[in-house]
This record gives sequence, C-alpha cells and structure tokens, in this order.
Amino acid sequence: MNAKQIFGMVVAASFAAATLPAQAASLDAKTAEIIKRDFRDKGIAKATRVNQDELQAACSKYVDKVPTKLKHKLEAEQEQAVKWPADGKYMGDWKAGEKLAQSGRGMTWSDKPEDPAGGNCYNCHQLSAKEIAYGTIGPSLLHFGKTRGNTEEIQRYAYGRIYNAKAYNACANMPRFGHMGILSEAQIKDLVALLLDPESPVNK
Amino acid sequence: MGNPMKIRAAVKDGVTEVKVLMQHDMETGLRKEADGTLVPAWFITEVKAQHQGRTVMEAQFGQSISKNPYLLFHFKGGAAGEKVSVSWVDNKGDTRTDEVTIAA
Amino acid sequence: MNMEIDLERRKMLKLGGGAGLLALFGSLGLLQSGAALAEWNKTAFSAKNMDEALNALGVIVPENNAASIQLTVPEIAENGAVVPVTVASSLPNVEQISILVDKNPNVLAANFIIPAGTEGLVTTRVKMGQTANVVALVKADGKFYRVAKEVKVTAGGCGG
Amino acid sequence: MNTGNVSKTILMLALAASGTAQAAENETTDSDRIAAYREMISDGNPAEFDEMRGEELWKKAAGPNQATLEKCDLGKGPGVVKGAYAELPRYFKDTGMVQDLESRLLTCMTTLQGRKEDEIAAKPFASDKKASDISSLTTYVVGQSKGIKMAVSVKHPKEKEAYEIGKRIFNYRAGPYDFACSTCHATSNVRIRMQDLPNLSSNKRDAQSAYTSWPAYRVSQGLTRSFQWRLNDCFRQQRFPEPKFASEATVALTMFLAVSANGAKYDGPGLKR
Repeated sequence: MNAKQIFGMVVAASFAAATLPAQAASLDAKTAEIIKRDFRDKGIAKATRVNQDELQAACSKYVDKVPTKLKHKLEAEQEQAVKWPADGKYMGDWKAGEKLAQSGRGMTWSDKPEDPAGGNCYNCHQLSAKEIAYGTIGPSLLHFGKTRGNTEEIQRYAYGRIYNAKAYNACANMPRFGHMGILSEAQIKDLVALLLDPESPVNK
Repeated sequence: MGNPMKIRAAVKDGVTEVKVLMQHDMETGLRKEADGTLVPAWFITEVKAQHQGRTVMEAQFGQSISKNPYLLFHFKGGAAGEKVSVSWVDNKGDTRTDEVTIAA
Repeated sequence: MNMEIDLERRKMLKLGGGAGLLALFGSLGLLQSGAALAEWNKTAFSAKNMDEALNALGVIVPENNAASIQLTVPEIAENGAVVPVTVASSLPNVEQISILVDKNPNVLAANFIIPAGTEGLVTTRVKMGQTANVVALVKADGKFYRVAKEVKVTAGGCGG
Repeated sequence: MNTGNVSKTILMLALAASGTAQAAENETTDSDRIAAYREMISDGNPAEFDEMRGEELWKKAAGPNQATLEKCDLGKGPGVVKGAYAELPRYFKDTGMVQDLESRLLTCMTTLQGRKEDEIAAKPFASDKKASDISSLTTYVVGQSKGIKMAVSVKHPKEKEAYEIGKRIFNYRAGPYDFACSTCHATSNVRIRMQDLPNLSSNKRDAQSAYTSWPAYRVSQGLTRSFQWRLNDCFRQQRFPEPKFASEATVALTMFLAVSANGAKYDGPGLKR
C-alpha cells in the first residue's frame, strides 16, 4: 500500500464520518458555486434567481431551524418591509379571491411574462368546503373568518400574513406574495376577503 | 403500418384472460396545438381478437378512448400454446395485427 | 404487408369509416363464415348527448339494473386522460357492452360485441373532460340494461 | 403487465370500486381513493413501448462512428446493462466524475458514436409528444434493473461529496417563492392539491418508493419521463431557472435521492397520473 492509497483511505474515512464544520463550510461553498454555474436562464426564470437574499441563505444553511436570535432579527426586518394599503382598507372581492386561490400559475419558466400569477392557495390549504382538491402543506383555512371574526385587527393580520409570511415565521414554507411582487395590493385584498367575508365560501 | 401491440394471454381454469395494450395517439380532433391549429381526429375505430380463427372479441372505439388503448377480456376455452391474434384499424385506414401464444 | 393488402387499404381509405376493418379482415383471411363483423356505428360515435347516443344504439328504454351489472370506476381520477372502466355482468347471454360518458363531447366511448363463449366482462380506459357520469350499457338476450357512476376528475398538483 | 390471476384482478377492482360494501365499511380517505385509482391503472404500462424503442436505439449503429451503444460501460463493465441502474449514480474513473445514467449515456453517445454532446443536450426531453433518443435509452436501461435492490455507493470520496452537495441543493431556498425541494418534500403525510408528496429527506419508505418508481409513463402527458426530466420539472415549479441537463448539480441531487432509496427493489419504469 503506497502513501497515496493510505491518504485516499483516510480521506474516505473522514468523509464517511459525520461532516466536520470545516468540511461543511467548504461543501456549502462548493454547493453555491455549482448552483451558480449549473442553472441558466429559461423564459422569465433568469439564472440570477438562484442568488439568495439573507433570509433564504439563513433558512437553507440551518435547514429552516435558524437560531432564535437570528430568527427574530430576520422576522423584524421582514415586518418592517411590509407595505400596508395606503387607504387603510384590507378587504377586496372574495369572488376574485377564490379565482386567484384556485390558480397555481405564475413565475415558472413556462409562464409568459404577461400571464398574471395566481395565489396558489389550494395547493397547500383547504379553503372552500366545496373544493376537495386542496393541499395540506399549510393549515386548513376553512371557516377562517367564521372562527376569528372580521375585525380590522384580523384583516390586518391576514393581509400581513399573505404579504409576507416570513415576518411572522422566518422560515415559513409560504411565499412572500407581496414582498416578492407575486401579487398586487388589490389581489391580496381579494384574498383577505376570501378568508374573512361572511359571504365567502370559506365561511359557509 | 401501426406500431406493435403488447398482448398477454393466459389460461386458468378453462378461461383465457387477454390483455391488450395498443400504441396509438387517439387524437380526439378537438385538441389544439400550441399555435392554435386543430389536430385532426385520428383514432382506432375497430379492434378484433381471434382465437384459432374464431372471433372472441370485437370492439368499436370512439374518440373518448385514452391514448395507448387498453383492453381486457375473458373467453372460455383456449389452451396453453394456442394463439390469440388481435387486429385494429383506425379512421385513417392504418392497421396493425399482432399475435401471442397463450401461457399457462 | 404485401401489395394486395395495400390495394385493399387504398380502397378502404376511399370508402372511409366503417367498412374498413371488414375489408381488411377479409383480405387477411381472418374473417370466418358466419362471423359477420358489425359496422362501426358512426351515428352513435358522433352523438353529442346521451339520448342521441342511446337512440343510435337502438336502445328503447334501458332498465336500470345495478344488481346484475358491476361497473367499476375510480371515485376520483387524478387525471381525466386515463380513467379505467370495468364492466362486468352476471346476466346470461351478454351480446353487447357499451361505455358512455355523459359530459364528453362524444358521449359514446366504446362498444363491445361479445360473441358466445366470451364472458360479459371488459376493462378499458376512457378520457374524461370533467367530472361526469360513466354509463355502462349491457345488452343481454335482446334487452338493454344500464348502470351509471360518477367519476370526479380533479385538478392536478402544482401543474405538472 | 402481469397476466394470470384473474380472480385477484377482479377482487382488486371490486375493492377499488366506488360504493362497494367493503369500501363503505371503513372510512375511505381521498388518498385511499387516489391509491385505488393508481392501482387500477397500474396494469398495462405504455412505458413498455418506450423500453422497446430504447433497446432498438441501444443496438442500432448511429452517429458519425456508426457505432452501437453495446460497448457502453454503465459501471458494471462494457455492455452490462442488467442491474446497472440500481448502482447509479457512481464515480467513473475514465471521466473522473460522478455520473447518473443520463450523464453516462451522454459520455457513451459522444465517445462511442461520436455524436455531439451539445446536440443531444439541447433537446434531452420529449417534445412535440415524441420521446427523445436519450430518454428512451434511459427507459430501456432502467427496465433492466427491475426487481434489483438499489445499492448506490458513497465509498469513493467523490461519491460522498456528491451526496453531501446533493443534500445541500435539496435544502437550497431561492427564487421568488423561496422554495427548496425540502419545502414540499421534507414532511410526511402532506399533499399538494390532491397529490401525496413523498417525504424524501426523513422518511425512508417514501424516499424509496418515489425513487424506485421513476422514470415513469405520465398518463397526463402520454409520455415516458426520465429522472432528469423529473428534477427539471420540479425546479420549474420551484420557480427556479433551468438546471442544465446532466449537470453536476442534477447528478449530485440524484445521488442524494438515490442513496436515500438504497435497499429497496427498483420497480420502474413506473406509471403516474
């Protein structure tokens, strides 16, 4: 057995064991390098989309279990960036909201720039009792308004949660619909109405 | 000539089970290409299965049958080693015949 | 495929539609005496609603008969492109089994002519544009029986 | 497509049937109903046609060298196809890289047949409803591992490294929706719309059944889809840019997922909605 082989075995053994912090850091760096190199523009999905903001980087690094102090800092930053409606009104049209909630389209490389993004809500949440094809990644929102009431405080909470879920939970699964420019202010209001309007199927 | 079928036939307790999988796009005539042009109807209209020269199944298909049509049926009789043949024809006159030996 | 059959095919193409398989099987020598092939029922397969389709199939008033027809369909189909349908009947002398989808643009999906010695059982797969009723129509001893079941066609996952 | 057990087929169909007494006795969930649907379509997989096409392509002289792929080394020696997929991805000495099946096929098609990598990689997936050559070749090769236990090695340092990088890519959150693979695939018993989502990071059974059922015939598309396509379409829905075909990133991610499936019998090509 020559020195090279022995070295190879030592390296292999150290890899087989749990990765050490130094190795982890170098693997993180290498991963970032590979991702930047191996993704390319397609349609509206530009290669620069793989560049992470501070929040995305932290949630990736800690696999969504960010240390408490950093978590609070991130949440505070996200909250500060929420743009509340200038007219102080949070409720739109629940019918338009239901349409948005049904649509899972938007922002993929197969979507056209002029195609409006949907809310993707049913992908992850139960909403109207009539729609049986709902996802369970997020909590059920059936009877959301019925159980919580329709106060201004609840409206503001629902608006904020849709605008930027990460202001409430830094590594939430839910996208930041307002913050990232996926939905407009009017669209978010329509979704708030879907959740809270007593006439909405969500509350029937 | 159409693409080959996958046919399986097996006999058990005097009953032969036949499963046929055909290769065909089964275009309804209602589907549009991305550019908006209508894809013309193109589908299998008739299928016939024979065992030792005797017809054991005749099927007529419409546009609502799925792409790569599947058909399962049972007939009495049939012995291991005997043949089952299946033929189809589509609305453009294309056709295909395949044969399989009955397994035990 | 030899020249002769090609000629037959060309003839058939000119004729178009129903007589096709008849001519083909004749040319292949597959057609046995007394085993006349039913013609593809153009009127029935072009029917746009249930009544038209039943009319074209020569059905007067089908009897609802859930006991003697077992129609097996999924309650929910993840995809309307492939909906498996099995029709099995315990009735004696089953001559014909038809599968219809009430909300499809062409209501009649398939027609099976069951010779003596073949069981009253078929499985196939149909396309469904939306949530609809699948109808199994069985002709036995000259009488028609039917049974229907709803299949819910659901929205796909995240779009893929 | 198994033939034979007539009574079993009928029983299975009866159990899956709507409104049967058996089903009514227990509470049937929508997931059960979807499972019943999948069971009902599991027989007669049109992927078999793609396997046939792939086998023909494997044995057909093609490219500037007019060579077949019968001398292609998928890791178990030149020409050995049987069981090769169950051990991929793996490190290949001749290229000095960890390669998955499609990456390795690219190597063989370029070295043996003299074809241009760019041309193959430009249209690696089916388009206009027609299968691509490399995709059909993949279907053929995976079919030759059916029933064989997944045994993907991480013994070589590069294999271990690919696994570690793959795990990091799995958890990499980015894009306008902040999604990573883990957003949808790191929790058990959740679904998107009506589709159950396999937990690929901490549920061995999920990870095994998901990996071993790809490539698969997608009934909604009428096409057999490869594993590279599966990853590609996940990234599309993650709102990511496009991963380059058979790139290091996709191979590393495949490595992570394949290793997670170790021990299970490979069961593809599968049949999916």
